[in-house]
Amino acid sequence: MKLHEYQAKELLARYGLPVPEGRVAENVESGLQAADRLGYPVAIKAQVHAGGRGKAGGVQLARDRDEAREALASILGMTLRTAQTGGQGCRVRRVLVEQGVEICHEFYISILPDRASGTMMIIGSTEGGTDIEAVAARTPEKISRIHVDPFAGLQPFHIRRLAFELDLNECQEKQFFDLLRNLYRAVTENDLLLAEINPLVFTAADTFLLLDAKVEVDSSALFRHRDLAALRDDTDRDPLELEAGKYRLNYIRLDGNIGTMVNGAGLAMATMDLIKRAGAAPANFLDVGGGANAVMIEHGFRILLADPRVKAILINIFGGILRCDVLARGVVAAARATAIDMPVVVRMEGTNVEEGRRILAGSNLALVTAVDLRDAAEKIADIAGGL
Amino acid sequence: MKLHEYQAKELLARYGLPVPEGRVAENVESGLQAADRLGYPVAIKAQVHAGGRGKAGGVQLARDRDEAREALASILGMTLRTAQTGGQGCRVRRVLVEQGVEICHEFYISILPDRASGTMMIIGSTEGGTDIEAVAARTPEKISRIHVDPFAGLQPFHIRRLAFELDLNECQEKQFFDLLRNLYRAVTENDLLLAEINPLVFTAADTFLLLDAKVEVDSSALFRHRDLAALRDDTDRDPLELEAGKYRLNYIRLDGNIGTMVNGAGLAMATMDLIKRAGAAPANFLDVGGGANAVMIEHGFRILLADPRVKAILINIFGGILRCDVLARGVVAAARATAIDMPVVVRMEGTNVEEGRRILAGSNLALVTAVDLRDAAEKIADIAGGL
Amino acid sequence: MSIFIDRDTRLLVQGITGREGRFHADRCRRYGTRIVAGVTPGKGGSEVDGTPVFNTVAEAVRKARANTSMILVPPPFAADAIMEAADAGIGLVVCITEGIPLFDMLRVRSFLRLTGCRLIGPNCPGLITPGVCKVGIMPGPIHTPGPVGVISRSGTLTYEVVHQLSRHGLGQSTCIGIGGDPVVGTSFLDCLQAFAEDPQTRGLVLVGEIGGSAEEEAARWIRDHLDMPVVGFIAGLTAPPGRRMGHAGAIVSGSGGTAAAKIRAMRDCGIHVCEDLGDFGGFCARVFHDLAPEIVFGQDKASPPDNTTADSFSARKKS
Amino acid sequence: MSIFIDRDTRLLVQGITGREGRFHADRCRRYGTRIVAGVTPGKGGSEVDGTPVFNTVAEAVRKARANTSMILVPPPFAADAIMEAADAGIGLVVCITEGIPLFDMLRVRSFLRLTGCRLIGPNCPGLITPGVCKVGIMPGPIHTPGPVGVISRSGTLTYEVVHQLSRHGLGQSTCIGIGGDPVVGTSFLDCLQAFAEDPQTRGLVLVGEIGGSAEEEAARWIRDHLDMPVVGFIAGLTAPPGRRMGHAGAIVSGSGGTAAAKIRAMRDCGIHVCEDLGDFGGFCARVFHDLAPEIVFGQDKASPPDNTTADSFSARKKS
Repeated sequence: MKLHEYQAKELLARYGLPVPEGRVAENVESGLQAADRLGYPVAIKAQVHAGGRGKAGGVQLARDRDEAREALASILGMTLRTAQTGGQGCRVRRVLVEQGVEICHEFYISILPDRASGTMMIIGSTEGGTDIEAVAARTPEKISRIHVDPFAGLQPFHIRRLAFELDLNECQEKQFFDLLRNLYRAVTENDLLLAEINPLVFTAADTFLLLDAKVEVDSSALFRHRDLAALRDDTDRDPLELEAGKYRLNYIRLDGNIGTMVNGAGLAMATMDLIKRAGAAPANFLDVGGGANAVMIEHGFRILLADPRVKAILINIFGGILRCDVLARGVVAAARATAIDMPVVVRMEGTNVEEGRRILAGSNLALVTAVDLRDAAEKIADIAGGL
Repeated sequence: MKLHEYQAKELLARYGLPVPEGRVAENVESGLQAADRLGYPVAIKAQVHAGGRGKAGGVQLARDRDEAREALASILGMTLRTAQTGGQGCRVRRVLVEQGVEICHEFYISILPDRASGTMMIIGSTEGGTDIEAVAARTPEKISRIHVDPFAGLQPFHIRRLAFELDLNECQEKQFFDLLRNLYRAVTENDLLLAEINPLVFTAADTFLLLDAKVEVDSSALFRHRDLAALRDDTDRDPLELEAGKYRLNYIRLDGNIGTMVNGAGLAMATMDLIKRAGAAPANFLDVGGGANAVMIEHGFRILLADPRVKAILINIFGGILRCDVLARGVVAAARATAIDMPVVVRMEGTNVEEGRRILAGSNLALVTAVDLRDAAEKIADIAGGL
Repeated sequence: MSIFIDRDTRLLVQGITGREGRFHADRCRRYGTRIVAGVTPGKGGSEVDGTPVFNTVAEAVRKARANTSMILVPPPFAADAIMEAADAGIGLVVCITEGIPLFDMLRVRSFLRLTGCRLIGPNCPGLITPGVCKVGIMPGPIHTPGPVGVISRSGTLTYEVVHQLSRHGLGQSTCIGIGGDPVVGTSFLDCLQAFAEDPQTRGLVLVGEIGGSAEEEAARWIRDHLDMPVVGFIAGLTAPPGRRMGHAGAIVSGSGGTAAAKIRAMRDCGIHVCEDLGDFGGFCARVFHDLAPEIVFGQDKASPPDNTTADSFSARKKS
Repeated sequence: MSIFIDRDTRLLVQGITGREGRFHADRCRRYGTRIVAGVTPGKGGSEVDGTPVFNTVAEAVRKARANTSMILVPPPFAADAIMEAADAGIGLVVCITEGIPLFDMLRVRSFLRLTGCRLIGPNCPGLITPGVCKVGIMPGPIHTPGPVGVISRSGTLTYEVVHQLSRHGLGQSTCIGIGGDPVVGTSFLDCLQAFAEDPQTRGLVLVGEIGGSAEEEAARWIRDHLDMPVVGFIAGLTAPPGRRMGHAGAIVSGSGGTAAAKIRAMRDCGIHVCEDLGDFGGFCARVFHDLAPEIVFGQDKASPPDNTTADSFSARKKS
């Protein structure tokens, strides 16, 4: 779960990390009041869950009240389109108004769990304020990576090594020790999958300041962070994906017209691949879970049907623990309840499969039964060809 | 470094651990005032660095003011002799006056680093309030040992396991989780070599209480615990051992009459053994350090000569880094400065040993040079035989 | 022979008094697995379907000599349960639980490195040695004993693959689902090394998916060390980049972790990659027949591949 | 041959700019050890006696290809220094520093278990392969190359023992002081296992002292696994119980850790225990002559045992 910049900074400030003074505003008037109180110049920054704001005009500097009003008016309500928002973009409802800062140097610092090595990774660079992936590709020697064992925790030698690699002077190094310790603590105590400070600036006042902060929380760990769970902002998310989430269904919208419903993520992906391979295009990824039941199937149907692009449906269920006859009754009930008006190919396999197929066949619904995956792919391809 | 009970309880209370209300007193009047304020009954407990106080009369219960006065008068100023104090005993200068408690059950809990396994060990028993080593010998099944990796730290399963092994009820278990977590934190954050709660009582008021607490701090770690370093109380220690400590000499008084001075602890022990084997008795262990120099040698001489039982001295130095000629000059200078009036056997070996022997021989002092260890042992035996 | 579990497996189920725990313990028991104990704190002294329940794993190890544990407890308690098992001397822990916080798993992994315990999972279906022992939640009847080892990151996709193998007369030595989380206890590589030592296993099936680089590493190891035919499959050719596809580990980031890259790496290392899941069993039968004919049921056998249909599977289930 | 250090040792000295660090680095260099780098944070870019100084161990490893580190930094910084070396890929760390807090060492030990690094010490004289490489603070000239391995918990007591060995014509393969602290990185047992694999080592000397049970464990291992003569010595027969004898680990507690118990355990396991330190060299010469005569200088050799006296040692030093 991503936090907004202002939420991230509030969180990090609680760990003693230095952030610029700032206030959140949802309209021009309150934004101007905030700017007046902070004193000019100010930075006005769109609060959306997407990187690349700056290039898209979502961050503006204002030297005085007039410029601030202009910036606020242009950013608030704008639809921001960046590489990360997708085509539809996302509307700016909130800005962060921050005190301007005189910058001496911009660094890059991030802490994140490194899945491959099972350690915490700290990434640092003297090339702050820019696209760090570009720096890594162009001048890899300018990226420092420190691995920290999660049990051992951050040791002085880790910090010292990074400080030397960033070529910090003595005054900077002393502050850097506390800064990195606090940031590491914030990450580990809050289950952050990412805390990225870009740029971390060293100001004319000889202090470090977290000018921008990108923070992502592990959704699986929200049960122990009620304060963070309360910060969830779903306004930018796809409504169907949100709806699916309510029923613990994994649903992702794609661009095709064949709706799919599968139990298990791996099999769901493989089913999408199968549809593509047969010459059709999947409209979505929908995993109803390895232990899917009739109720989940019904919720799945409703989500699929709510997408107007879906013209046909492929259901692929490998009944393991769940018996196929039970499943078949669920499919029939759900199909009736949702009044499906398009072709549905059902492939089921596993325990009691014959009984299941009998139930589907006797349902008087327009359900097409496939005997195996190859058969299912051929049938869905036939249907897609006729759409 | 051992803490007094009252110091230990103050430390542990800072970690949220429940200790009885109490006050320290150094005379009968202030002790009575404390008892009056706490309300009767009270416990009056001698504050000395020695276990076994109870059996020796150092802990008394007083039901009213008269009993309290009597107890205070008898304990304050008494010389307590327990198995741990040695023959000379130690004088009680301070008592802890504590509120009386109605006890339902007495447990034993201690946390200490286990050197062999390199883990933190938690020991628990339902047989609190007694000599735990006797319990371990008689009924080992009543002792629970939990090993905690110092990196992993205390996990819920550790506490759960101990709670089940102590057969705690639900009400106790809930409190026990916090209690053990806090005690563990106190141990690790303060470099405690031992935190022993015996007894940990469960009271009639349904709460745990640390009735006694024995705490030992790692002397090597005092540099990072200034508050604990300030608690050092050396009044009970041997004055010569204290004096030696000032010069970073390892000195331990024994019962014989042959003073020894050796560089290195292992060689010092082996030299004591050698004296014993030759039929004499060492008066002390004195390790002047692997890198001994002339100044250390002089301090060592002064300590040895301050013990009136010492009738002869054996110096055994293996000059490694330090050259023997330099050492010999140091011995001669120190012998002159301290006006030694007893036989001194010097055995030195290592770099420039011939030059060193020449210096000793030419000193006109009554120094007996030994060519090797066997020779040294024989010479000291001869001397001891003539004493 | 087999890897990790066999006739000597003495299974403990942590969370046996829960709905899922009890259900799957029963399924494993019926498959033939020796379930010697359950653990639920506070329920010690009771029984579940005849299996004694203890308060702690230490007690279950001491009194019931459990050597393997299957964990079905809710995510907030799963990491502690794994560490408890490892600490108590359990040699193999299979954690089914999905949704364990990543940091918990990092700590668990460091903890396990301090012990001699192997973890399979979390977020996995477990593992099965057909006809001998099942420690997991997979449907038992789709499996048949034989010479093919199966390693997979998925659940139902593995069932699909195994089902097709069985239908084509390709029995399995051991089938392992290593789990779909980004941090798992046992990697493809660990399984490969174990299979390489197993005399029963003469062919391997590797089922991967997008995300991470475990498949690439496995492929390189196979090229350098393994002397048996390997068939690979990768799910997620059509997965859009940057989205998490169900499994927490299934995400394509930047140019890394794509299905196409994995397939290329596998082919470069001599692995026979099947791209059509509908024909997976047939593909395997052809590869193994050409390279290691002893793996596939011969013509002279009573039960030629295509007779073992879904119907006969269903019938076998009922009998 | 030898154990742990040899001609390929590329030594880094952590704390080389300190008084002790510089002195001992120089002594090691003069003995023939290749000192390739020093590390002192903030002094990177300078030189000490011709050796380049770096800010971090990682840099010293990268630029000077150090593979072994000797640590002489004050106790508050020693644990961090050890972990830094291990983290940077150093294979062998020798920590001379005395007075490291016990909890620091517990953490260091867990840290090392997560890496492939071996620690010798702390609070130890280091180790030496006579004539080849010295990583420690022992006086070099008392050592002579030969077939006897020496393992000890002490400093000067080891010098005494080695000196007597050399005087009796018993040269050493490698001499290790494992350190006098209660928690050390490398145990007697670890050293024994290494010596058992070393073709040069044909006899062993084990120098123990009161406290702990490391000697007893070592003795049992020797009984069960080692096929060469072993001479033992234990210091502290006259040590009073409950007092710490200099070394933090040298304390007799309860009935455990006494010298008498250790001597008994060693004898029970077939170790030849010498009780008279004054005759240690002679004792060894007799034992090794009877059991493994190839270890002791024969009569036909140019240099019969009793010619190698303290004087000739002294003369050798000067030359």
